[in-house]
Amino acid sequence: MMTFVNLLLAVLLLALAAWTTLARNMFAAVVGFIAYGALLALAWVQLSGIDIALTEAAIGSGLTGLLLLNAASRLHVNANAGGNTGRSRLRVPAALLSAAVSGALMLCVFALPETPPTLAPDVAANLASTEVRNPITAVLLAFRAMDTLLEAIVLLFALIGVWSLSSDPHWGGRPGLRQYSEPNGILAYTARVLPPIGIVVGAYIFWTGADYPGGKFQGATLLAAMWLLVLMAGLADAPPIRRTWLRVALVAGPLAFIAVGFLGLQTAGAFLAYPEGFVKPLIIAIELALLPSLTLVLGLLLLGAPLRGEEP
Amino acid sequence: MPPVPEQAVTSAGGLLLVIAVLLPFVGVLIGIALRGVHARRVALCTLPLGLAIAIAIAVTVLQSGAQLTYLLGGWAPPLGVALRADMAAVVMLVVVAVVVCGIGIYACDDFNPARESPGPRASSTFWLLLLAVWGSLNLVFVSGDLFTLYVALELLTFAGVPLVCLDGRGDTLRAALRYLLFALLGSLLYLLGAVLLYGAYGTLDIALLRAASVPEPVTWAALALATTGLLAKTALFPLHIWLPPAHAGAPAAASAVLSALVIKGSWFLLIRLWFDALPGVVTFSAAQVLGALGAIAIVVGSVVALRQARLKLLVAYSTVAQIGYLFLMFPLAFDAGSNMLVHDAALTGGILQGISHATAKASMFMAAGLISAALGHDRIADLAGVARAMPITVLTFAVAGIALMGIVPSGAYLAKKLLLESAADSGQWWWTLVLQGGAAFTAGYVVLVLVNVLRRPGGAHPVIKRVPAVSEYAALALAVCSLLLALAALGPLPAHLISNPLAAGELLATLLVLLGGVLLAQGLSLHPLFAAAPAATMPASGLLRRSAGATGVMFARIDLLARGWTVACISLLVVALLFGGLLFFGARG
Amino acid sequence: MNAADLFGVVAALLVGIGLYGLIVNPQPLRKILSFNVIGNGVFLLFGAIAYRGAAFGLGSDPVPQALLITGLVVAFSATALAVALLLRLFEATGSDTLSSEPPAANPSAAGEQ
Amino acid sequence: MRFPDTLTRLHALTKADNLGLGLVVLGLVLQAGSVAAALKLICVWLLLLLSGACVSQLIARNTRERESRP
Repeated sequence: MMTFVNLLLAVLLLALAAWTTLARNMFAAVVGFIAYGALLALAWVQLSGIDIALTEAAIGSGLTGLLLLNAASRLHVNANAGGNTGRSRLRVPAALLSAAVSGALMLCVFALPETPPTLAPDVAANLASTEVRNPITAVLLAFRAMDTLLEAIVLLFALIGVWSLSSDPHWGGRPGLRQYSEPNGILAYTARVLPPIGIVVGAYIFWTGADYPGGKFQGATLLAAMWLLVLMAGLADAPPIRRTWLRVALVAGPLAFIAVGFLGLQTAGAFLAYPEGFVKPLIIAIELALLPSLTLVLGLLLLGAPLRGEEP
Repeated sequence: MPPVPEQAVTSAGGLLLVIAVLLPFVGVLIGIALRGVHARRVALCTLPLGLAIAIAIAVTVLQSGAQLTYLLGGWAPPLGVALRADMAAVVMLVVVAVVVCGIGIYACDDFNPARESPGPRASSTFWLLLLAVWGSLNLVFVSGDLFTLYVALELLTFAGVPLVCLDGRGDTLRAALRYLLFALLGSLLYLLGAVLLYGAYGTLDIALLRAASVPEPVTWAALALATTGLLAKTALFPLHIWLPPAHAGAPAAASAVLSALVIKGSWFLLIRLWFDALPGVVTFSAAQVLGALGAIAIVVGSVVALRQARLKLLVAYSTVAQIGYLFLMFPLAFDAGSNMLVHDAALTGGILQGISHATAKASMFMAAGLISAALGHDRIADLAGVARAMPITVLTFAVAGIALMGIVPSGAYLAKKLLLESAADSGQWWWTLVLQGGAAFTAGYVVLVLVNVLRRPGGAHPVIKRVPAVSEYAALALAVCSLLLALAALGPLPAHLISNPLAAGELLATLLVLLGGVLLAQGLSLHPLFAAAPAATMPASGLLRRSAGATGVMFARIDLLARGWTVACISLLVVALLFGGLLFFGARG
Repeated sequence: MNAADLFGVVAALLVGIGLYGLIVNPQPLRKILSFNVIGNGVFLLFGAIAYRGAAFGLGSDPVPQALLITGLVVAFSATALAVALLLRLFEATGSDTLSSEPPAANPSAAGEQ
Repeated sequence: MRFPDTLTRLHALTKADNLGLGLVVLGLVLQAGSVAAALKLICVWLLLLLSGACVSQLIARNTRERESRP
């Protein structure tokens, strides 16, 4: 039964991936990609990665899909723009080489060692000392906390890059296009009803992350989605990026993370170490500090470069 | 200095590594929070602090004689992440700090938010990106974990791409998008390699991988994929798709960052991978092919550089050639006895080559930028009279050129010496030809530019705008640094490498290189070097010059073809499969 | 065939499909989509490797799983930057192709005299 | 093609969405270990009902506007 479900998933995934790459219409390709992301989340469940499934659904399929859909609609690309001539003779070598790489990888999959090397025992042995019960949270915020810190910085760097793409007159202005919708329409209605629920769910996902699948990224994505929904319905406008509160809120999370790291130097003898007995509270404090920063940065990355000046 | 796997404890002073990485990042964060005018101030405060920390790390490592290690969070690998600084990392940390400071001083006036010209967007963003590049590079140098290195590479890419299109013109935006997409493909291939290594050995720590890795199919595939990905990010020919157009339009300071610093990140990671993580997996033929790609890059890059009409593009193509130079150490460091790559004179030479390129190329781009800013254009044929108007800048260009050529006492000279010695020791005489030929090519384009700037101006004074003196001196200082690197390196290196520059043998070698350069420039450049009226079109005179011209056009075509997206991606996959095959069959044979 | 091997093979195929799309699709947005497909392939391979390493009551090796979350976020950042760049390019030039070279960078243009 | 235009396709989709999912949730509720889990499942269903209704409204409106344009 399990094998059958997996096989079905595998076939569907490959079919949708092929559709995404080969479909003639841009919109169809993007929609295919979103469906593909949702299936991928199921595949992660099958590989017992509930945390990854949540992240994939939220970021990989959800936010990325939204980003691409928005781009496709702004480019309003006609379906067959790519029918240019000279390249067709390179299609065959491209296909052959891609297939060769694929084949080599497949051989690698079967050439992996019989007894798989794993760090699971190490994690299990040290999990108790981190006071959290979700092993992935332990890896993300204790054993390899540096990667998580860098990941927050990656997002900020991408945001600097995106903002630097505004045109000079709009520098410092509001990102994205102003959205209008009927004040009593269904979208505005949803944008009023859904966010309170979304915020509760997002906070729940965030809170439960210490012990069960979930965490700051998945929670932040939900919160960002609620913010974007409100913006989409035209109930509020994105803040101009020159606002000091916005900029301070963006960097507060990572700075707090670094501060806790140096606190560990004093109290536990190493950067990013936590004193015994305070591990869980500190981890939750870091996540709590990161949550608003991540929510903002995810939302702002989706909105893109500033496109408008200071107009109301 | 090979990393010692047992050394899984934090060493005294190891915290400096954490600070070296985090200081620029904190600078970026504060810069974001304060925005605008303050970004420049924050950056200028961070520069000396970062330099001081880099020097402190160097002093600590030199005093203790062992590498620095820091276990983040107190967790030892494989569960945790370790930061390590061996001699190579220390050298890179210091040189990058010096170059960043030089670029910072140079750009002080260009990217002043109070001024009108580039606008507040470009000027505040530039400073954030400069710090971002710096922090990411420091992370690349000291991180001991392949996944953290992946994140570092991506940080470097995200910081580098916006630098390309700071001016927001369509051409540069297109170049930036090409760069981003190609670099992302490169990092994915690298990540794929790292993933396979984890699957095979259950760790991503470089020191642990060194102990655990054995030559087997998964490891070969991983090495081939990761190598190809890193070559794409380093822009080694034929994977230089993004490099020339990116430099053509970027501001000079940004070009200096991209050419001198950003590509060094992936290059250094390649050294880590080949020399430190998987030295026993590498085969002789794979190392030869990596060197051969370098040799091709030297020839194609140099010929195309000589064919350029614009100074900035000439310098950009010379970067394509110099990148090739950086890969010649791989075949030379292969030890046939133990069948692995070893840390020896060739590696030292290669790293010296890398740092002298970092300093010299940064100052060359700065000089080109100053000339272009002063004249309002950078057409090589119309540079007459610049030498008299901007003597410091022309001196900078000349000094940087001499440093790149490898004339005593530059760092490149010492590097060349070391590499030539290893070539002789290992009996790989063919690399001697490449090394000397590369120097002649470098001499060629330096002479080409110098002859043009030294010309007497035909008409009015060519300079239309004054450039700030502080920028001129910053560029000169970096060039002089590059020239004097050999003296600094004398301490740890054997003294016999430096010989009297006026001895007959040395003088003859220098003259031969210069002569070769003059001949190449005369034959290949668009306008003959020594002609009365440079701007006038010359009829193709003589069979020799005509055939040289045809060769030049052919190379330009090859370059243009190689830089097409489809062809570049196909070359990428071919290179990956080639390396995979060489590793696979090389180990069997 | 167990789940790890099955999804490992799927991952390898996804990488191949994505590579092909990245090479032959002329529109940058499609290239960005293909980049995501390759990325998913790489991540899925890592997931399969993690699943092989299940031990000590953990359904899967948690270290690669944590790295995967980081990887997904990095891939999202990359996509966001690429999309922003593409939109700006479209806004500035009205076209969204990668192919046309700036004339100054074309070395053969000034080559023949 | 059984459903020629967008509106009829939406009509068909909502059946699968609302009723099908409802039945799936009902099945899961019976298997749920605790009352809290069962309540969560029902909440999920209600949320999906809400979003489904909103989205199909939006799609339908969009279609109508597009068709009324020449």
